[in-house]
Amino acid sequence: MKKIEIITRPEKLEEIKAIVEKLGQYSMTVSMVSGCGLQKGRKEVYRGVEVSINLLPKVKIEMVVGADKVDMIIDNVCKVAQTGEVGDGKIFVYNIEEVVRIRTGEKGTVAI
Amino acid sequence: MKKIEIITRPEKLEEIKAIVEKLGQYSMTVSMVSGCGLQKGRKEVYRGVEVSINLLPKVKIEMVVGADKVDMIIDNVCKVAQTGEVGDGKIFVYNIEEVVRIRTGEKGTVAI
Amino acid sequence: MKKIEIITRPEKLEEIKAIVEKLGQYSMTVSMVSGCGLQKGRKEVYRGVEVSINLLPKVKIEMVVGADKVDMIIDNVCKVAQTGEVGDGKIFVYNIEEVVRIRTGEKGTVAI
Amino acid sequence: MKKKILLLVLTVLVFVAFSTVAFAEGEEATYEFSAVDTVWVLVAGFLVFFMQAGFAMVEAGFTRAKNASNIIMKNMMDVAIGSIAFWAVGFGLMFGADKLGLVGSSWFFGSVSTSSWAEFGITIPFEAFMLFQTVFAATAATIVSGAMAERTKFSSYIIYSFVISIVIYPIVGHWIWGGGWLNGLGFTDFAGSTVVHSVGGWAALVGASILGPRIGKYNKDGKPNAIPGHSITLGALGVFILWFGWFGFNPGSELAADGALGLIAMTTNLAAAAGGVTVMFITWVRYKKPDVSMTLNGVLGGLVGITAGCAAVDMVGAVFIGIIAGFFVVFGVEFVDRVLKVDDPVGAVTVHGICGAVGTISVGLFAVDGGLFYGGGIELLGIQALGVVAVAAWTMGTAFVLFKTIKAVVGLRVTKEEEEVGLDIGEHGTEAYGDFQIKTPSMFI
Amino acid sequence: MKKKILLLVLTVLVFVAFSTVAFAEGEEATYEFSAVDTVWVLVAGFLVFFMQAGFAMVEAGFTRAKNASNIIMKNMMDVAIGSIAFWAVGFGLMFGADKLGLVGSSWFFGSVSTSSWAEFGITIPFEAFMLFQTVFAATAATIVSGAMAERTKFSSYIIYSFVISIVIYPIVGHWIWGGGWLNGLGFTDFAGSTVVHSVGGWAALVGASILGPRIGKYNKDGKPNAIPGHSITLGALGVFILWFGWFGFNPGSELAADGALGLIAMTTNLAAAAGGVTVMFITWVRYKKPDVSMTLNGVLGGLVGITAGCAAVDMVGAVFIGIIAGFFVVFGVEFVDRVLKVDDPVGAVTVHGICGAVGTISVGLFAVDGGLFYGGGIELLGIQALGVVAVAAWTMGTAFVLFKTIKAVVGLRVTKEEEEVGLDIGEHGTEAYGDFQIKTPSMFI
Amino acid sequence: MKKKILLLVLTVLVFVAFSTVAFAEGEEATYEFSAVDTVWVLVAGFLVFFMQAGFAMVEAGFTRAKNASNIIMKNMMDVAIGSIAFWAVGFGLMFGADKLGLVGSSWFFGSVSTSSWAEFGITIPFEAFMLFQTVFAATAATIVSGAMAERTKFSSYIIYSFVISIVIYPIVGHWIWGGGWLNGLGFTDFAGSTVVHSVGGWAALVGASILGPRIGKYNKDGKPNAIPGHSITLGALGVFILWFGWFGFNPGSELAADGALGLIAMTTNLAAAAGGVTVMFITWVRYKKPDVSMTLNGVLGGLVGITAGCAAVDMVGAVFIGIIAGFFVVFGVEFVDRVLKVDDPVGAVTVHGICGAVGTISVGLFAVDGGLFYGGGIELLGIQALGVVAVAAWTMGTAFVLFKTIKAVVGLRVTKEEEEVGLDIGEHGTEAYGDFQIKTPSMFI
Ligand SMILES: Nc1ncnc2c1ncn2[C@@H]1O[C@H](COP(=O)(O)OP(=O)(O)O)[C@@H](O)[C@H]1O
Ligand SMILES: Nc1ncnc2c1ncn2[C@@H]1O[C@H](COP(=O)(O)OP(=O)(O)O)[C@@H](O)[C@H]1O
Ligand SMILES: Nc1ncnc2c1ncn2[C@@H]1O[C@H](COP(=O)(O)OP(=O)(O)O)[C@@H](O)[C@H]1O
Repeated sequence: MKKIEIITRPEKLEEIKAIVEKLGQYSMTVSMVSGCGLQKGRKEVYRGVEVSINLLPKVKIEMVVGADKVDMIIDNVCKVAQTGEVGDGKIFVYNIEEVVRIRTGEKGTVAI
Repeated sequence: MKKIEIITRPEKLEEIKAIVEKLGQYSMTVSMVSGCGLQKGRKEVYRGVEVSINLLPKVKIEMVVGADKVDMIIDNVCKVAQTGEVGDGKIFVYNIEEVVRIRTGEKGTVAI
Repeated sequence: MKKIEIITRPEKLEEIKAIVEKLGQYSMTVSMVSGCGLQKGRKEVYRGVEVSINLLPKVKIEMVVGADKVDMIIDNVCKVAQTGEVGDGKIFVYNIEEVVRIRTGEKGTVAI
Repeated sequence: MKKKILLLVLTVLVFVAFSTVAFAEGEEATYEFSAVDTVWVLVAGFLVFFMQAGFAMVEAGFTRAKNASNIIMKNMMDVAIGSIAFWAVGFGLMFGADKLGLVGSSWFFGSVSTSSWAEFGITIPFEAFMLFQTVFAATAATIVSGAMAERTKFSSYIIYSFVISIVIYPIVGHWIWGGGWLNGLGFTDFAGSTVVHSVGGWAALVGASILGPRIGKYNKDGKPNAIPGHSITLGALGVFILWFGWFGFNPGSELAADGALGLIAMTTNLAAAAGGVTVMFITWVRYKKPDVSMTLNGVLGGLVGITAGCAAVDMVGAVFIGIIAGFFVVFGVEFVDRVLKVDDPVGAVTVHGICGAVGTISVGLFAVDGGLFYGGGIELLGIQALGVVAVAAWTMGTAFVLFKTIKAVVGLRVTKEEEEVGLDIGEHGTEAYGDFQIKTPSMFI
Repeated sequence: MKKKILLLVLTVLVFVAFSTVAFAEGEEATYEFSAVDTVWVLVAGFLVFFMQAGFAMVEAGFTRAKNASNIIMKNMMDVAIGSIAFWAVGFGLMFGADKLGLVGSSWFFGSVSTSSWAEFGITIPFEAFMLFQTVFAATAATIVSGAMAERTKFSSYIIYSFVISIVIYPIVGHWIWGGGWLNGLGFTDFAGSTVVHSVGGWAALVGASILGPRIGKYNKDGKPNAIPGHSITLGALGVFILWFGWFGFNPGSELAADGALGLIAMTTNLAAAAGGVTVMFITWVRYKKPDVSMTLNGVLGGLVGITAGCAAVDMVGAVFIGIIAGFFVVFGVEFVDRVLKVDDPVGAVTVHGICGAVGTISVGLFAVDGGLFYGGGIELLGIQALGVVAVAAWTMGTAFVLFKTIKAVVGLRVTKEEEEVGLDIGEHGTEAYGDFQIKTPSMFI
Repeated sequence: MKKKILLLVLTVLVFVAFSTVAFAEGEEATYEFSAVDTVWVLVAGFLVFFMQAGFAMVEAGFTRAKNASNIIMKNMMDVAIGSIAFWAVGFGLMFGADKLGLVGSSWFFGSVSTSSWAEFGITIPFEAFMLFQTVFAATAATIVSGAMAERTKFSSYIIYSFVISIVIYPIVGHWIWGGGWLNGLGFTDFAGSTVVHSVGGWAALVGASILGPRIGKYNKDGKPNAIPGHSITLGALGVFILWFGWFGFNPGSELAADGALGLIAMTTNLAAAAGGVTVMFITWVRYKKPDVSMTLNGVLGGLVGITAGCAAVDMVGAVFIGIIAGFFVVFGVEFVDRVLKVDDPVGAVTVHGICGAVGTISVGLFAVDGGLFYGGGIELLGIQALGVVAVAAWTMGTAFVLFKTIKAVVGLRVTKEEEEVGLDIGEHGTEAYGDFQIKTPSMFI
């Protein structure tokens, strides 16, 4: 079992959600984060003083899936999330040792 | 060392906190997330337009613990967090390769 | 590839950001979390009723880096984030199995 | 069901409407008109109207984000329903032709005949007086929403709000301001510490105790927990608005632009200030740090306290009344919270009920003319106490019957699930702050 | 470019300034002065000014956090630019010497000669009247910002705001209040359901439809999505402020402190209340839960509706007008959203345009003197309808030309990227709520 | 310690209370009473009172969420403590019997004898005048809280607030409005550009510079960083409230309902508008995007600027004064921030101090009667400049002694830890926005 963690532009959330649902993946956990990377933020002027905004809003989407589905999901997500500009973000994959569904107590792959 | 990540209903946070403290686990990191899964959200009407709320508020609780305590904690958390309705959430377990306590620089199990 | 997850005092974020940039690490993802540990919170009085604040605001900084850089980064972060008081927080290290840069589709170490 | 109610309401309106139109026609104005008095009373009435915004902000700010739309909606409906109900019936029960010193019996649906208005003997058009009285009625109604916040069913609240505006408040009003029995005894409540605020406060007490505390307010051992509000800035804005509006509430109650207005404005302002300063110092000593939301309550307590006597006491007396109200605010809130164990999220029972009573009685002590401390003996004091008790009894009695009936018939409280997720979603299918990340309560308690 | 505009504006100002100073000097006041009327009109004008705060809060509250600074800035500029433009030119076009019943032609830059003012025949100084009219003009201007919120370029909005204050509104104003042709026909719009609100509402309709909907508002199949506002509490505060301010808007339009003020205040209040209550019940039946933001619109609809007839109808009529406005609010919002497919984030077209028209026509039905239901026949009704149509045609026509021109010359809409990230950052390089964690919209839809 | 202070305060109050009651009795009113003047001054006073809500919202909105409760509390205490202090002592120092043109010496604790009031020669009750003056005093006091926000100890602030209301402000007031020496010279400050705003602004400058900048405001190389406020919507609401309240501040200062009111209201409005528009254009050109919070300051700058001359200049002059104030706002804020390196989070020094001085001097240029540009020569200009300098010297001198003393005795600034975690938790043990997820500042800088 693997966790796919997608960090990308907030406005892409809905499209990503739609595409993974088509792939049969309905479960996910979403949170707002701030990030920096190659994308360097902007400079703005506030009351005459320059401000550099170097952490930009990003959305983090976490999905725990069976190991076999990882590549397919990654490929599809890349497709919709790609704009080609810096700031598109990253996908990280972790190993998950155990999954428990709280409602039933089921463990392992069935619990995903 | 393992990380237990619990994603569940926000109103269960306090009970979970209480039960793991009884088990001697005092440390945790908590954040608010939004999630979807089998629980499909609600439909509401806003100014005459239907809105489907499909990401619901959840709380994410992260605890890094010694490998030996994982099962005990999971069992107890399941007990208090279970309502039997969809939306109870999941517990994920990850392997942690290293833990450092910033205050002292200690590493490994003692640092948990 | 490893993920370094730092949970520490919010006011240390900027110093940590500065030091890892010196080490050539420009990418990170930041979020606000609440935590408890050895640091036990405060007691306040609100309208005559005692309130114990037992989850305190912390910042979580996530960086995915090549395995070789982990120690160096940890050491340096500890240096700036240490106050010696309880509440300094923890650093956790995870293994990351795959990294994808969404913009280009690149995978693995080059994508970090 | 709801469709039928709607139809019914409309039919009744149509019916009465046309029957009253007849009344209102064909007469000539004969009361003595003063332009400056009319301007004064109207402007004061507008300020009192604006207090509704203050109540809405205080009550929303002092409760949680997940219930903010609901409390706003309750406040809005207090004015809207109250305005119509009071115009239709309440005004007549309050100021119409007296029956046995207990209730008025004419002037419904705005049908005030010119001759009867001329007899009333004030120098402004009856509609201007009606507007002024309408906004007072809405104030009495809206006090309760704060005490019953975060757990009351919306439909039940609507019923309550209708009943208090249409009958509970107007009858007290008649006793004291409409020529009723307390009026006859010489009871002094210039601008409504008792008529308006205590009525609201006692109804709030009864409502909140029948309703029970919010989930999580009391531990199993009865120890109260703090449930902080979601926006101190909005709460404070509300208090500033209320203080501002009180300059209409008190000086406006003179109903004429005469030489007394300045004194009334000064006593009002000094009592508010003294109430706030007193509470700030008490909480500083008692809780180690000056408590913000309690200090805001202190200002309101001072204002409620001076309302009865604002025209009867001097400026020094006003400062003392403010100080006294300040003490009652702090210990009143603790008393309600810990001894009565009634969960009153915004302190409405203390601020309006207790400080209203204390302020009314203080007139018996501080009135320049008749007050005990000014050599006036205890007669006035006795009458004031009698009035306070009578109004408390009437209000608590009727409110008890009202809330018990509502509880039995439609239920008073939302479900546990709805309370947890918040009344905004439960009752209105909406969120007050859709764009903001809300924390779960346990994250800060 | 911008520097040049700045210079140009300054030069023009300087030039006209000194040419008008000459005018304003050397004459003696000869109009009949009434202190109480002056106090009344000024206080009413201040209340109307304060409505700007109400509009700002409603519009900001009902839209998203990422555009809050921008909408605030637009509202602020409506008053600021409008005040100067109306003083300089608009006031003269509206009230200056009549040309052919179409437009005024004197009194620019405050150059009102004492003798011409004396002829105007009211009992307050011309500057007091000018202040009162200025805040009305600003109201008409500010209505549009809500409908065009969250996607309009700031620079284009500034141009629009300038043009409506300086010419579109004043000309309608001249027709109806300045001695123009509709005035001559007996068209009744006491405080501006048509003059102020419909003008704003129709301009909003044209602007919003030329501009197109916000990204994400309509699905490919044309189904509308809900885009909830970011702060119901601020939105509700805005409605309370507007209701409060309307007590200046309507009773103030009497322009004198006479016996009619009380009735006007009461009709205003009852219609607002009835509008709110009606919408609450309709949405409860129709959408299962009482809708908060729509109910707030209902109050405003009632207020807009009564504005034309507040002095001409009785209290019963006011309740009916409020109820009618309530129905039009609900079905109007749905109509604009679903049938016209015009994206109006705050409901401005419905509240101001539709309810303004409905209220104006209602005068023909409910006017005690001349209304159809009161035996007055259909003549007044016809005149009212004619006025509504004429003003709609003029406003939509000029607004169409204006917005199309702006679109062609400087562009009307921000880029897709800017709209997504928010106009606060895009247009002003700032965030309204820097300290708060903002959710991405998709997290709650 | 604190208990003792409390006791002491109470004792003093009781003592003086009863000594003054005696004074106030047994006399007959003999001043000439005008109902309409009284209504006017009171309503104006209420509007000025409401400006406190405006200050609270501006100051809270322009600073960070973690200090919002604290700033609210400071604003509330400015009014509360100020009201009592000014009634007790300040009013007497300001308007009591003159000593050497420097200070008043009677009328303490409201003990204004009827005969001395009749001599004062205005047509309203002394309490109405006192209320009007009280809210002015509170305005002067509250200006400072914004400049010293986010780092000042609460207890120290309370002491400051008490001292400015009880002595620093009243003495300036006596010089200019109470029959003192500047009054005698013909110095013109109609509504208080200098008396109220400059006093606040200069005290703010001294306070903020003794206090030092907030942590993180300046880099080691002295480069300033921006620390954005937490709620532009509340800040803007505050500005709208202040603009609204200014219609009481300026026209109310006429102290009678005469024919000048209209002009004063118009000049006030035009200067505000011109200030806002000017700053919008300047920031647009200078910083590429129109700056929201600076534009809001621009409106306030225009208002402060016109306050001295609102009754002495014509409408064209008012527009120019607004434009001039706009320029001073932008460059003043930059000057204070970069050259003086004084950290003034809300721009209070610039808006109240600098624009107050500029506005006062502008009277010497634009006064229709005596202004340089209107052929009046430089005499008035010289007197205006002298007054500005004298008041600045007095205020800065006394404020310097005051703040240095407070710093030495109780300390002026909170600890580094407390400043980082926020004054809400540090000083009051509370959070202003308990339900919202707050970001750490570094997440957006
Ligand atoms: N190595 C990393 N560790 C943690 N987060 C990262 C890392 N690299 C990128 N991110 C996250 O992804 C976001 C986008 O990264 P960026 O480098 O701008 O994207 P791109 O590679 O498409 O140019 C960042 O804001 C950050 O939140
Ligand atoms: N595979 C998954 N990956 C990530 N998050 C998940 C996954 N499954 C569930 N979740 C999280 O758990 C929450 C509850 O899931 P749900 O399926 O409704 O619970 P249950 O299994 O009890 O019915 C979701 O809202 C989501 O945040
Ligand atoms: N075992 C753990 N699992 C998850 N989070 C932890 C753990 N230990 C500490 N933390 C996080 O680190 C923060 C600081 O921990 P604390 O024990 O107070 O620090 P210190 O070890 O320096 O005294 C906590 O608030 C919590 O968010």
